[in-house]
Amino acid sequence: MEETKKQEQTTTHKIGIYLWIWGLLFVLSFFSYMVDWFQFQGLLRWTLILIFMFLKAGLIMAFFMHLFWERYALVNVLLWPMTAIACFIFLMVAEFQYTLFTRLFYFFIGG
Amino acid sequence: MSDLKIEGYEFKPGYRGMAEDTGSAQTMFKGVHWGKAMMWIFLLSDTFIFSCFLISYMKGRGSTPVEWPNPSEVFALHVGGVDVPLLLIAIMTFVLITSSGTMALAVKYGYEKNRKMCGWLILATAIGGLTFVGMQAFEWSKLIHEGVRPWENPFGAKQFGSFFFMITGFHGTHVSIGVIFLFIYAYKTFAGHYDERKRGWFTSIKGDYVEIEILGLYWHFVDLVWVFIFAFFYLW
Amino acid sequence: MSEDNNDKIIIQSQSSESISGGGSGSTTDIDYVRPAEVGDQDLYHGHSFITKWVFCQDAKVIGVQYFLLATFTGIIGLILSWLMRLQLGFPELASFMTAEHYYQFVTMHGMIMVVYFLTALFLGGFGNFLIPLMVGARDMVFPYLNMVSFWMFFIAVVVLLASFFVPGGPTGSGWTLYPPQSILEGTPGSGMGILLMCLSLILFVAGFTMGGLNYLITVLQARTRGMTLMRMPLTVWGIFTATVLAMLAFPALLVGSLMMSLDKILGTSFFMPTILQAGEVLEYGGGSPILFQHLFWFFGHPEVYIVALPAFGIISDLISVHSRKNIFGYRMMVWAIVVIGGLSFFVWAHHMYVSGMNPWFGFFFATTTLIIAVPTAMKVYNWVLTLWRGNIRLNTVMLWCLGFIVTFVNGGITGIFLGNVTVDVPLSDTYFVIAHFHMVMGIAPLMVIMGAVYHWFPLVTGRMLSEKLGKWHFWFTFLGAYSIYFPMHYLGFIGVPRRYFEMYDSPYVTSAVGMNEFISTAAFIVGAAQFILIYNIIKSLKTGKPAGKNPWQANSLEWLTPSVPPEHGNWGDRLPVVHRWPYDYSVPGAKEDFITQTTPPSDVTNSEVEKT
Amino acid sequence: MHPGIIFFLVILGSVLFHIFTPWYWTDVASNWGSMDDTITLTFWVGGGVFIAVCLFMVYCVFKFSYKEGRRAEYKPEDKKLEKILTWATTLGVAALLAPGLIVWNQYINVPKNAIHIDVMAWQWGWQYRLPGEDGKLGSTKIKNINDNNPFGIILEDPNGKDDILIQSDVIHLKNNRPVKILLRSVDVLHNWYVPQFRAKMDAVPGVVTYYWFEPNKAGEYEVLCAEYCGVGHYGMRGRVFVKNEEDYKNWLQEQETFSDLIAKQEEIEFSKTKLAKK
Ligand code: HEA
Ligand code: HEA
Ligand code: CUA
Ligand SMILES: [Cu+2]
Repeated sequence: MEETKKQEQTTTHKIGIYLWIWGLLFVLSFFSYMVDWFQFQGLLRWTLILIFMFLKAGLIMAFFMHLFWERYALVNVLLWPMTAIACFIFLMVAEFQYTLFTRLFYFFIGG
Repeated sequence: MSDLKIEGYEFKPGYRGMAEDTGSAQTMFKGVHWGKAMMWIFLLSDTFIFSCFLISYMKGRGSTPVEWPNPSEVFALHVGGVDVPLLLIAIMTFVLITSSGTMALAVKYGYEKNRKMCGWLILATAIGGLTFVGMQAFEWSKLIHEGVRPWENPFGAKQFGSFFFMITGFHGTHVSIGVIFLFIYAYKTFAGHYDERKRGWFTSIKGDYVEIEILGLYWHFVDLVWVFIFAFFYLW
Repeated sequence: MSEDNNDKIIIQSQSSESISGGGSGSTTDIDYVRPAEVGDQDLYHGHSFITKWVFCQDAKVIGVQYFLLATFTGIIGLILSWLMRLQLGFPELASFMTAEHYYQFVTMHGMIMVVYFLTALFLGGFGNFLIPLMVGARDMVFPYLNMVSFWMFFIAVVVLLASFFVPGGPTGSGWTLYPPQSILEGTPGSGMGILLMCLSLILFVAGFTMGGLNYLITVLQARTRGMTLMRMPLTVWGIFTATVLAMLAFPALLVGSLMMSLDKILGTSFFMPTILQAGEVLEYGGGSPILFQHLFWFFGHPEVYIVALPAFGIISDLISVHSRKNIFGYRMMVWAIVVIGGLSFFVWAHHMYVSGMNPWFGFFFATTTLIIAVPTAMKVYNWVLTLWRGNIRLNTVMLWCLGFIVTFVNGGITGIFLGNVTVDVPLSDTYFVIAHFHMVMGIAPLMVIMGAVYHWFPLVTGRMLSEKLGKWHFWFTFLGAYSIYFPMHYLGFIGVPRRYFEMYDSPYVTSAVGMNEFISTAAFIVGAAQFILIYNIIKSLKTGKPAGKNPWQANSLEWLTPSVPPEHGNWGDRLPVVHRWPYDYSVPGAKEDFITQTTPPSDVTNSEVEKT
Repeated sequence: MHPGIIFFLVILGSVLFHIFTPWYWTDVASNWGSMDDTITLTFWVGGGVFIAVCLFMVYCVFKFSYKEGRRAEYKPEDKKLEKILTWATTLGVAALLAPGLIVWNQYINVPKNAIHIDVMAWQWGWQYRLPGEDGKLGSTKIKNINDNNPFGIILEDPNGKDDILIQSDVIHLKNNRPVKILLRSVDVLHNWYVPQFRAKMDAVPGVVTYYWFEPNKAGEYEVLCAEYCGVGHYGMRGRVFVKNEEDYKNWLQEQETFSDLIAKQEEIEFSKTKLAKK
């Protein structure tokens, strides 16, 4: 497996970019911690949590895992299957609400 | 990566490039090492594992009529007379991110064939991972001490303990495996296996610094999963 | 181990000047193929018996190992089905069998057949043997991992079979393993049995992941020069897509098995609500059995396509070769495989229409399920349209293909019954479902396996199988299996539930006794007929007609290796270069009725058809 | 014999079997005749396609079997034909799906006047509870179930006092009156299924599931458990009697209510303590 030989010169990036991302991750983690610290509740909490979560995940994947520099073919292969997960999540939300409903609404109490 | 060259093949950017890569012979991910492609696909599969765990957790938590304990209180640390919510978790998060950063740098120096720098950074990553596992062990024992078990939970819904131990346990296993490999790779780096292209012990494939990037992918993935666990388990 | 690496294969740097197919000399512009992007693979060659045949890293040997072990488990599954049929058809003769036994047999039969027989055989067996050959690679990309994959499978099978000998016996919870029943007292094997089953599945998934990574990366990153994705044989497409499904679906099974083991061992309550057993309230509480069903079917539905897609792929190649005609609508076939694979992640709850899930899901899943029928239908049409105006050799392989079409269409149509949510309500959990999936999964892919065995046996061993025995084998199996399962649908219409040890005095099914006897008799005959194949294989290994090179006049690369059967490293000292798709049969104006994939365009001077 | 003939006979045999089979549906005894209609429709469309595809295959086998020297046609694809086939199939599928979804919509929406029945399943048997005069079922809890309170009714709930308890696997239904079957299970999955009514649904521990139907033929029917529930699964039967208004009332009168049960038990308890004192 000597396939990378031909491309060896290319694979490094300036150190600055790693340090930047590193710093950003710290800041974002700090922010998401603050969400709990200030006890935001309800919709605000969820939006903030999700925003920070996706930003962090995106930064890690894009820069630390170099996805930002990869060919689109790889990126797409990795991201499209997530639709199945999204569908699963979406349906399971509906499902837990329904389960909770039957546990509270009918004559039968609890689980 | 961005500025690859393959003899006789012209790289095009964006979706047009994707169409051409896909339609071309030999490799679909142009310039991507076999091992690296494998690690990506494996991580995709692993993502599905963690997603199933987290989805089950969501379903379990959402459908129980019993009250779910407030993680902010359960995981608080008693420091200097006050309860600081989620303190330990916050520190763990920072430790893991730090180790992710050192790993990213290790990969960079690996490609620059800077053996010393690369080795030390891998070692630093390993130590970060070890610290994380240690803190997790502390957190587990604290919860167990408070009476939380996989099968019961004094603060409310039973499933709290079950999901907590299972998901963090599974993640912790990933971290531990990563730490073991980090130590091995640190050794191999210092011993110069990648510079000399020495063959692997079992696989008998010639060593190459790309292996560090592959391990790096795994390590960043572990960090990535923690981002989701942190959001869904501790902040929800 | 690393010392043992002697690079027998000379790595030739292949530059753009010295390309064009195996030294035919005349290199003109139209034959140009881009130079290699990837250096030649450096292989580990075994020396001792152990490294050559036991812990072997050659994908072809691993493929044969998978094939043999999967066949072995398949035969166990077959014997279990005999025992079940004995009970159902002739309960007087099966007095040794208790209900516990029966349910254990059903469970093990289902699980073995689906996972350890079909999945392992198609992906592990045919996948390993054919992928590197068909895409023109020297081997799988990670041979060591590949070897470990087989031995993980081996351990998984050992653990599975061990459960027959533990106290309480193997699990009798049905192959769907639904909790709470699977881990509670009232089910046979709810102690060690179910735990070993979960463990075995986890091992299988781990082992499969190693193999699956190999198949995927080999197809994606290690094709030979000129082999674009759209020039791959459909066999590779089928196996490839099935592997993608497996990589993404098995995680759900893994998680489900793990959580269920924890429920059993540690007493967690993931799937366990408050439960009253024998008058006592158990420690469990708050969990949701339906969650397991979602996890299981999120795996389970893709799983049925995991066994169907390789069959689709292989059958396309067999039909094309033996009707001497290109596969009709190749591009449509590829897209259909991919679309079926993608959609199969959005239909899982059609197994749960009457499970008590959120009733609104019925609309969503009925719609997605029926949408899947459209690409599948396209595949069926294309198979018969390939026969249309072909030049059909009615040999054994073709017979299996025809048998496949009949049984698959039959089973697919009954799938449409079940997929349409309202129709499923009366039919769910009856013998109609049993008939549906045996037709479409038990029989149709089995026909493909048999066809594939007759087709590729010469490649593996260098000898032909006996045609005469093959035809007997076919007619017994096809007619017998059809007469097992076609009538069985009607048991379902009456309303006979599945997983019934005995119907005894039910007022409305007494007329079914005769049918059950008939079905059982047919099952015994069909099962016994499989020994014709085994006899045929053993006999032909010794005395079969030598096959020579390319006995079927096929185009695809696996037949074009320098030596048949191919050696380790497959291609001698030079990798093949591909110039066309594998379906150039009966090209007008060409000398012969087939043009192999490695034939450069300059060699086909006469042909009127544009080069693909 | 030419293989094509045998394949033809197989198709012919399938059709003949379908026409002359003695094994077919029991007569439907509920409002779900519409399910039979959808099945029949699917049979026509699906069966038609099956026959068409297979006969076409048989034709090809006869017409195009191998002849030395003959060349097959070379035609990699035919866009137009493929398009026609795709749309025709889509249309066929849509035609099957639409009625299915309409009936499903009826199936999950229960009419207002339906009588609620609590069907409680356990390994391996059934028992039933009907609401009393107030038309409401009292709340229950698994943990309350014991010999004195076989349904686990919560004593404080006033709705539960007049509930009618049927501790037997025989239930009577009123003809031409919709019933909403509310299923629950105390241990594992079960499924209350009467083939003649067509409808079914799993009973799942931890939740309540439901379905409805309207029996429309008086008579006696067998209940089967249609979800695997352990070794006793095949023996988990019950009986349903569909009765006219009057017979149903008489039967209902004879049944015990929850307060009757409590009273009876108190009496026993009372006499026991009296005996003990003596
Ligand atoms: C190889 C395996 C395989 C395959 C390919 C399929 C294919 C299909 N299956 Fe099947 N199925 C199983 C294996 C398989 N199934 C198993 C194992 C079970 C039971 C598991 C258990 O409970 O134990 C099951 C159960 C099952 C159920 C659940 C039943 C129940 O438990 O109540 C359903 C319901 O929707 C279903 C539907 C379908 C459909 C719609 C297809 C479609 O993909 C079929 C598409 C094919 C065609 C339609 C034929 C060709 C088309 C034409 C000729 C065109 C014209 C057609 C029309 C216009 C209608 N299947
Ligand atoms: C691929 C899958 C597969 C296959 C091949 C079979 C084959 C057979 N099955 Fe199987 N069956 C299942 C999958 C399969 N089954 C599943 C998933 C279930 C559900 C389990 C559950 O409910 O939990 C089930 C359940 C099931 C039942 C229902 C039990 C019940 O609900 O009470 C019955 C009853 O008749 C039955 C009968 C048979 C018979 C008679 C055969 C065969 O005998 C048919 C004829 C045999 C052959 C055509 C030959 C097979 C050959 C080999 C296996 C190996 C030889 C190979 C080589 C030499 C290369 N099966
Ligand atoms: Cu109760 Cu099956
Ligand atoms: Cu399915």
